[in-house]
Amino acid sequence: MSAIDLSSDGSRTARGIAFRYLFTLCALLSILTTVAIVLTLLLDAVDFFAAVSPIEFLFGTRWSPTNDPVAFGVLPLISGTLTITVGAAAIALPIGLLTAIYLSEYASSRRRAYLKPALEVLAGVPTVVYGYFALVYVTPALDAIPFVELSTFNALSASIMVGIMIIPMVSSISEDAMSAVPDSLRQASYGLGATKFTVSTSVVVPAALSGIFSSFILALSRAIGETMIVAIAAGQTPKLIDLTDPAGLFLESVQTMTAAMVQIGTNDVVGQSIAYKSLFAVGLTLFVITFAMNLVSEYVASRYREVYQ
Amino acid sequence: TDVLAEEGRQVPIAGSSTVFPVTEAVAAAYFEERPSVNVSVSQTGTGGGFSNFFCPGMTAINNASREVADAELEQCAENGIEPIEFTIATDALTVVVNPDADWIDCLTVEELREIWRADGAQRWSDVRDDWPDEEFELYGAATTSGTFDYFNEAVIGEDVNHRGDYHATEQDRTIVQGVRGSRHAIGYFGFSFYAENPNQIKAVGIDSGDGCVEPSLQTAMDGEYTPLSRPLFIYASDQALVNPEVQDFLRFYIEQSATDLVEEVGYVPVTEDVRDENLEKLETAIDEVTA
Amino acid sequence: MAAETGDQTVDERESEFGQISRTKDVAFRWLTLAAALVGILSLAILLAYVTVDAVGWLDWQFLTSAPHPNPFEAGIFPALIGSIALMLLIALVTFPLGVGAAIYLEEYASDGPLTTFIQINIANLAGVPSVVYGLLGLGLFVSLIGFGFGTLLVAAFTVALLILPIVIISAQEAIRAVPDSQRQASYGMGATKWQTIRNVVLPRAMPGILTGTILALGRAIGETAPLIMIGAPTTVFGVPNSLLSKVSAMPMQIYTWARYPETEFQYGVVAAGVVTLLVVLLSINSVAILIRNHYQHDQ
Amino acid sequence: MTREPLTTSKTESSDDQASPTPGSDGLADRATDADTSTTTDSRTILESRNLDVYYGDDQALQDVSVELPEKQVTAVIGPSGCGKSTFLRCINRMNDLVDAANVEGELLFDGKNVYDDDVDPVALRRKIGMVFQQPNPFPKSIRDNVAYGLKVQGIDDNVDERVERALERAALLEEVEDQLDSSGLDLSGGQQQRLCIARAIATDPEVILMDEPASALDPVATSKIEDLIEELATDYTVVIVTHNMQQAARISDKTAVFLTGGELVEFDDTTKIFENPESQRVEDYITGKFG
Amino acid sequence: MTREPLTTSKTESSDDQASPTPGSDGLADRATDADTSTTTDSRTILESRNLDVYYGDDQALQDVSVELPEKQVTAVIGPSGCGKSTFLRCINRMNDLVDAANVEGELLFDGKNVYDDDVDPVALRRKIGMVFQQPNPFPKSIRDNVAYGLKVQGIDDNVDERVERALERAALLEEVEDQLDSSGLDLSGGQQQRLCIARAIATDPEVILMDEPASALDPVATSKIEDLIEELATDYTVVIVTHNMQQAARISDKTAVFLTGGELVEFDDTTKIFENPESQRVEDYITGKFG
Ligand SMILES: Nc1ncnc2c1ncn2[C@@H]1O[C@H](COP(=O)(O)OP(=O)(O)OP(=O)(O)O)[C@@H](O)[C@H]1O
Ligand SMILES: Nc1ncnc2c1ncn2[C@@H]1O[C@H](COP(=O)(O)OP(=O)(O)OP(=O)(O)O)[C@@H](O)[C@H]1O
Ligand SMILES: [Mg+2]
Ligand SMILES: [Mg+2]
Ligand SMILES: O=P([O-])([O-])[O-]
Repeated sequence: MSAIDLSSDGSRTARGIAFRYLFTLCALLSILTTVAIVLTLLLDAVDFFAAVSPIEFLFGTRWSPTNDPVAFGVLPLISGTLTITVGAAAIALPIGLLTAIYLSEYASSRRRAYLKPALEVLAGVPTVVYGYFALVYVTPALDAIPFVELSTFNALSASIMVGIMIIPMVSSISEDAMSAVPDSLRQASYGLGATKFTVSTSVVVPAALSGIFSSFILALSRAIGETMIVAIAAGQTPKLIDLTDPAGLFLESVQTMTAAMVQIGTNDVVGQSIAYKSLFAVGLTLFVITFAMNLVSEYVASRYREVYQ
Repeated sequence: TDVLAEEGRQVPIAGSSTVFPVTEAVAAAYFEERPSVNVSVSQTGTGGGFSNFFCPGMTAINNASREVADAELEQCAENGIEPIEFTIATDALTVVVNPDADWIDCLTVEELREIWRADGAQRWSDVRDDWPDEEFELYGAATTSGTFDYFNEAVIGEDVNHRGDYHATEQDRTIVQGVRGSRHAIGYFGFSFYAENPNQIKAVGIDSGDGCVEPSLQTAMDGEYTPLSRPLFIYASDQALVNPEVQDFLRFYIEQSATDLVEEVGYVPVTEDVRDENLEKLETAIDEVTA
Repeated sequence: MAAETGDQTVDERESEFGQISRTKDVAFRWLTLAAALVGILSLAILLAYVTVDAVGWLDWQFLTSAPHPNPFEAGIFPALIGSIALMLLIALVTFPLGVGAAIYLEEYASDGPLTTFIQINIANLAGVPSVVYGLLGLGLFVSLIGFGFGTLLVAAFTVALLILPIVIISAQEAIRAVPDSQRQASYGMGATKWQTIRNVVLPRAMPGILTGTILALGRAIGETAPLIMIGAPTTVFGVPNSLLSKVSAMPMQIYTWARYPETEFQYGVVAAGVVTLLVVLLSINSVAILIRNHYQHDQ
Repeated sequence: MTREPLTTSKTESSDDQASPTPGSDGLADRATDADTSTTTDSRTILESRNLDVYYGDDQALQDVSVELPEKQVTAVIGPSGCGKSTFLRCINRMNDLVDAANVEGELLFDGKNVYDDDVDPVALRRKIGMVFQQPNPFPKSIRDNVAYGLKVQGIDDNVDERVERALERAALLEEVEDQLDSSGLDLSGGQQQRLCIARAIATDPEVILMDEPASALDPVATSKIEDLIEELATDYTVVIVTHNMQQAARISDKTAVFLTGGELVEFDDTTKIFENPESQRVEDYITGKFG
Repeated sequence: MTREPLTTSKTESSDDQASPTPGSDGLADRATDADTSTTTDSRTILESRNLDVYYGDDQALQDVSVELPEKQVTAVIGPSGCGKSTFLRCINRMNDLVDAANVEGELLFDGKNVYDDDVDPVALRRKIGMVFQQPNPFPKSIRDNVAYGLKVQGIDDNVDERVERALERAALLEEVEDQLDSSGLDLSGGQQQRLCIARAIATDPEVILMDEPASALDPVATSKIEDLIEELATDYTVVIVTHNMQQAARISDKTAVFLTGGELVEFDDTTKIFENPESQRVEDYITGKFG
């Protein structure tokens, strides 16, 4: 037998195990958080659905949680959310994508070093500030445009602000994807006599497509979940999308799922009424939608990371 | 209630948004004297305040733009809470329109009902033929509010429902913003919100049979402005009265309720007699709970 | 592009190789540059407006007074103190938990389905809307545990959960950036895992962890929706004097004020509040940048 | 040092480890093989005059003057970092894409200095194709890969025909005929490299530059590429950088030897360079004394 | 192939490009130099028995059985990827840190199988120091670097003394005496590597494992490290992996040759291995025929 003692030291081992469990616990907390979110949403949502059938909730066309006759159709809220999201997407997706192209293909590294953090600032401004901007500066400015009859609360300014807020989400993830496109592909294209425009649009963007797509989904998911901008600037009028009047849709007040939650939340926060429970049903809907979108975005992103190792 | 006891040095308040400006002004003045006391005010509407906060024992004081309802008294009693009422101002519930709405200066109570009842008028021209053929943009109080209850009782009546397809909010200031922004809007709320913004929105006179009466502090005080002038209250929880901060704050509040402070906010202050009555009532209640 | 190259015949190359039209190229370049600037410029303009509007309103009186229905007397003091108290609490909660989770994921967890699951879960939590976290706080801390609606403790826990994934992710990045050779050196010396983490990994990762945590706190200080959902009062007077005090925070106060229709509020008091919030946010972020620069120079 | 006959073991060990040496013949044999191909003087198509290239402050090429013959294969050899790639990238101005790169002196293509102000590098590159060290097909179909240059250059007649012809000349058509629409990335390394060659010749350039085109390939694929290069020289001027001296000896007509510091030490017929170089340093390099 | 005398040019070209070859003496001379050091038989301290190592499904070591003598220098040589590092890392169970690694067979340290369940790898590593390819001092002061092992092992008496002694034995003390509190990162590469050696010996282990400790260093620093290693062998058992055959010949008493596939092909006295190896494959490797 060996003269050298290689056995473990009890207190050392115990300490090691203790720390291991401690850190494991910290990591498991994130799973607990998810479970807690799902449970808190579900428990009250179940109460809600005992009183209001899921069919009525999902397909009802009137949302009036507190005013008689009460109605809990979530479609008007989804309409509002869609309106805002579409508006924000119309701004953020093209601008974000073009910005990403500029950063990855055109900007010198020095300029990129300034621009990127400057863009990140857009996502760092508290949303309540954006909401205030929308209500107090943007709406009056837009209203001053001739022939535009804008309500005080309207989807237009809110979606513009949401759009600006999510630009960096599109631009930074898309830029990562574009930077991941190997330089050899660019060289191949330049070598064939392509201009920078052609290289960007026919090689870099197609090759980075899944990353770009993933950034789009993530940004839209953020727009869907955005609360304060719409609560302050988009108003509290639940209504269904009227496809015959698309302009009116944006010029008038709408109510998103998040804004409806804030409305109930500010008035009724600890009640036990159905209106209060509906908060959780809407929250659950919102959670499911955004969670699914985040998952999809992650899946798509992992695919693009694979392509070039 | 256990939680409340632990909290200490807290004066949690919820309830009417009509009363909110008064309470805000009083609390701000109180802060100058006692900055270390944590006075907090939530705007939940009178009814929301009673049923969700006050009767469950989560607040010490409830702002109310109507008297406490029987159902609320019951709920409070279940939790062993007895609300103590103090009148702190008089309000003129005000109907407002956009200043550009040049066709309208006055409404009869009947017309007002027509506008705000379920299945009533949809367009201005439905009310009077020479008014514009445009849809209303309606801003009103949420159902949890005392204003809603009061308006419903005084204008709509028992036979029909208040309409539901309007911009319902607990935040009266939102109504100002909304009405200011649209030529065809109409809304109603406490007088103070009009008084703060007389240039941005237009108050409509009310004709209850004796001709058109403009809402104002004067007409409310004189009792001419009917049926929309009403007293405003705060309710104190007898349980919370054991808390010296709550006692102190209530004394301060009641004393202020007879001063210009209330008028600056846009309501009619109570008379000194009412104030003295209230103070007496408060001391009696305090003696009872601390005895 | 056909038109551009069509006239370029083989003979021409005797002296030249021709010129390819760059109109599209140049236009596209300007378009992308414009896109890159449009967001930043819009924000800059709005910030300029709000700063100008705040002039005359943002003064000592504003910073030291309580809210008031009269715009000339209104102040942000309780909300400012509330925000600071909230931030400290949030930092106390998220820092150990976030770093702990990051250590587990980077140093302990082996690549397996569980780790992947936790990792995806964290990434997803980072994308859950803040209003949903508000509901979590309401359901868990207010209703179930009974910490009271709108209290400092509930607000801190709720927002802490909200930024925890961000803290974890940035701490992971910082820990991952510690070269493996350092760990190897330590293990090779007979250090235990914990000794290696404490003596080698954490000191080296700390600047990154701190930077990430502080930036996340910057996000926390701007959160409003969760506060609304847990029933934070419309307005608070007086400073928080216990963990169960009702909490007010700057964004919450701004939200309240933003709905005051008086011009003096809209273009004065709220502007002052917004500038105050942004200045605090900026200070927080500069601290993060200072820390990062300080350590970058060291290494 | 004395000039020794080159032995197998020495040449093998002087080889870059990454590039395999197919077969086991000695260098000298191959140089002799190469000798049998055309080394007759032909028109100069590319000429550099006192070319200096700097990356920032570092000089990568020093005063390089050389004339490359049309429709022949010129090999560029030299130790790592001696500037071979840099020289190649000067010819079609790919160095323009490197911010730090700075070119001085002249580089004449068909008598015209490509660094003149009126030369459009994009137009230049349409005349001079390029094949890179790592096969870099686009993540598109085989057809689209080959057609890419056509599309970029606005050539839209007979695209399919041109694609097939290019694949044919790149000796790839047979292998991929049935899968023109599958991704270029699904091919093997050697096939990918031939695809890249097909892509480069599809637009019928004058010159084809190749930067170590076979260094990432296995011996079988390498020998296919080598055959192809010799083939291509009937129609194109080929300039090829290689680390593999046997390869240079096998396929090129002329050889340029760069040595560390970016100096062009010797340029001559390949046979001459390998059998009887002028410079001692070149001989040392070729016999594996250093590099 | 016949066994030829090793010529200068051949050995140089068989060298790894990354590791510099100081001086220009032939290999054989050095092997002879090494011959003069102790090759007397001594006690076995480390022994592997049928050691197999897998990374996932790939086998990195195949049935390795070898006995390493105490207080001598054993060199481990072989081509890239043949499992040298893997073998070394088996000895102090650093492979435990690689998830995919899987060790079968026995590795006896002083007669005890270190893969027994009751062996704590942490305790094991305290007996077996390790020095890595890249110098990896901690971003701490020189003193703290050397004291690190003492600290983690809970040795807290005479720390300063121990630190100085270790630095002295690592032939570094003189150079850093005045700057013990400055950062270890401020030292030159060679000094850093000696610092790492000092760190490894400060806790007085039995064995020191070195994985290409000089490959990142310039010739001067390399020769200092080599002197040091020969020095250390008076007190420690040293196992050193090296790519540089001259180095192995210079400093080691025994040499183990691994060949591709993770096979230990030959283990013997260094002089024997370099002058007269049993195996043809070893000879081919040593004469630079491959690898
Ligand atoms: N983009 C660049 N920026 C700065 N320096 C560069 C760049 N490209 C090359 N260099 C430097 O220029 C010199 C010549 O490089 P070049 O790539 O031309 O060598 P090479 O002969 O092709 O080498 P290899 O055989 O390794 O490919 C080298 O010292 C290299 O480090
Ligand atoms: N962590 C790992 N995971 C998977 N495979 C590994 C790992 N480390 C080494 N290998 C593989 O095991 C084999 C032996 O590797 P090892 O590092 O022991 O070789 P080596 O002789 O030290 O090579 P070198 O001289 O390049 O350092 C190689 O094929 C390598 O790819
Ligand atoms: Mg090169
Ligand atoms: Mg190794
Ligand atoms: O907020 P109210 O005054 O209408 O209850």
